[in-house]
Amino acid sequence: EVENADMSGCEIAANDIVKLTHDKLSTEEVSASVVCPSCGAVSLFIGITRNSFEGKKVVELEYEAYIPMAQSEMKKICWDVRQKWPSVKHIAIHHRLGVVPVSEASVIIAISSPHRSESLEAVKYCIDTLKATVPIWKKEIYETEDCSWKENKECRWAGSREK
Amino acid sequence: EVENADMSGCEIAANDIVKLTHDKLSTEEVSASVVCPSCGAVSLFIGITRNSFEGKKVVELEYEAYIPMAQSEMKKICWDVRQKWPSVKHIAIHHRLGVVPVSEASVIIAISSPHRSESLEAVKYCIDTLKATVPIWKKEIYETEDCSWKENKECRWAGSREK
Amino acid sequence: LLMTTEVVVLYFAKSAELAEVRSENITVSHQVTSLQLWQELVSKHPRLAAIRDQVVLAVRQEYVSLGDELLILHPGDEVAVIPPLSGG
Amino acid sequence: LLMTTEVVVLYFAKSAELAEVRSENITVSHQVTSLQLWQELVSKHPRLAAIRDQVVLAVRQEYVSLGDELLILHPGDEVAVIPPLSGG
Repeated sequence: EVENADMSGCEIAANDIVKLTHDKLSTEEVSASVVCPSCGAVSLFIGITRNSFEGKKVVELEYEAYIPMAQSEMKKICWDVRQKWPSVKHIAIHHRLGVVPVSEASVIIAISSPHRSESLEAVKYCIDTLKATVPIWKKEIYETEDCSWKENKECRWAGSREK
Repeated sequence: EVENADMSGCEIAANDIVKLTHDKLSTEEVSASVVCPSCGAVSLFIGITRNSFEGKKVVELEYEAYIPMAQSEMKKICWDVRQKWPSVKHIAIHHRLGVVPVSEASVIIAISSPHRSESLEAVKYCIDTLKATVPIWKKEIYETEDCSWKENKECRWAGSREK
Repeated sequence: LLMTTEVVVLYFAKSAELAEVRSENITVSHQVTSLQLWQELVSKHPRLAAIRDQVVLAVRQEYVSLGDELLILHPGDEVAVIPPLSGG
Repeated sequence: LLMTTEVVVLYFAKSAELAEVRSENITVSHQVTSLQLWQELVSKHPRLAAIRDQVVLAVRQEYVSLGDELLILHPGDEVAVIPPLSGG
């Protein structure tokens, strides 16, 4: 365990929380799970389902995951964050599965650190890397009743049209 | 009004919310106030009162503000964000005043945008600029019963020791 | 003597729609390149050919590109077909 | 003939502790540099001299550094003493 002077007074061990769930995500819950008395900063990113794609109206989205591998890839991201920003204290990544209505959260990432720049940078790294490496898929269902599997441009084996 | 293709379908006008309050801040409330169906991203920063400073145990913190000028400086920050990141949709900045117990939020900033990089960058800009320009002061009260007015290193007229 | 082994294949997203199955057991040779393994899957489910250029495999939950990499497969190993990701 | 005007001075944080007042009305000349205005405040509250190098003023809610900048003050204008900020 690396001791950090800024962590003085925080008795809770550094903690990685990764969660895949069919339930509605709670910003308050994810945020509260990373608060600790030695951390002056919590940064969050919330991914929200949008109402349109290329002019087509999206009615809802459906997510599926290769669950055990997704969890293991999310834990790898946490590990990477701790190598890059050793002062980061707690990391929570919650991803929703199944149907997600428009304007609801599909993913919430929260990270605490003694000072703000680490948590801000680490949250950006987490969401960028999650899109590139975690085996989760999103199908958009349109008003016209057709649907389409999406491809993250961050995924290196996605079609070149999207690069 | 600049029209943006990504904003199609969002009937709510772009909105700046700045708030100074003696009440406890709510992450859920601030986050919900910037959600809109055309925005795929909400980024948040939460500033939390820490339990120690240079080895001294902090019992509580007390904030005071030059309220009308603080509001006007917070609105200037919102204006700057809209010049720098025109696709940003909603901006909410809540700052708490009076006594803030350890582990509670002193400031919450939430920004929504169609894509994530704008809201992530804009949140970082907001908190960096708030620390440098908004007339708010924090007094730390220590276990030893002495206290100290803090100085943000971002404030250009702060003492050189802190630079 | 070519040893064979039975592995579990999982299909996700578009690959599950094309293969019309989410999980199946198949028998393949114990030593096989990732490209040969993919070709085995396409021979069972020809419609998978449509995603040849936008797919990777996962073997025991680790990503493997289609190519010459030699895989040593054990009974019960999990192989997954991974179309372009779209989480987040 | 030197015109004078009455303005409101607000003190915050450490400056309020040093001046032992949060708000007061003072009469100063209608045209004054920001440094002269500060010196006026120090002459009323000598302990303020301690923060001379870490302070700016705000006049009508806009920041003004201590220096040669000439201020035109009107009756009732708000002047504030602004020690180093520590919000956030």
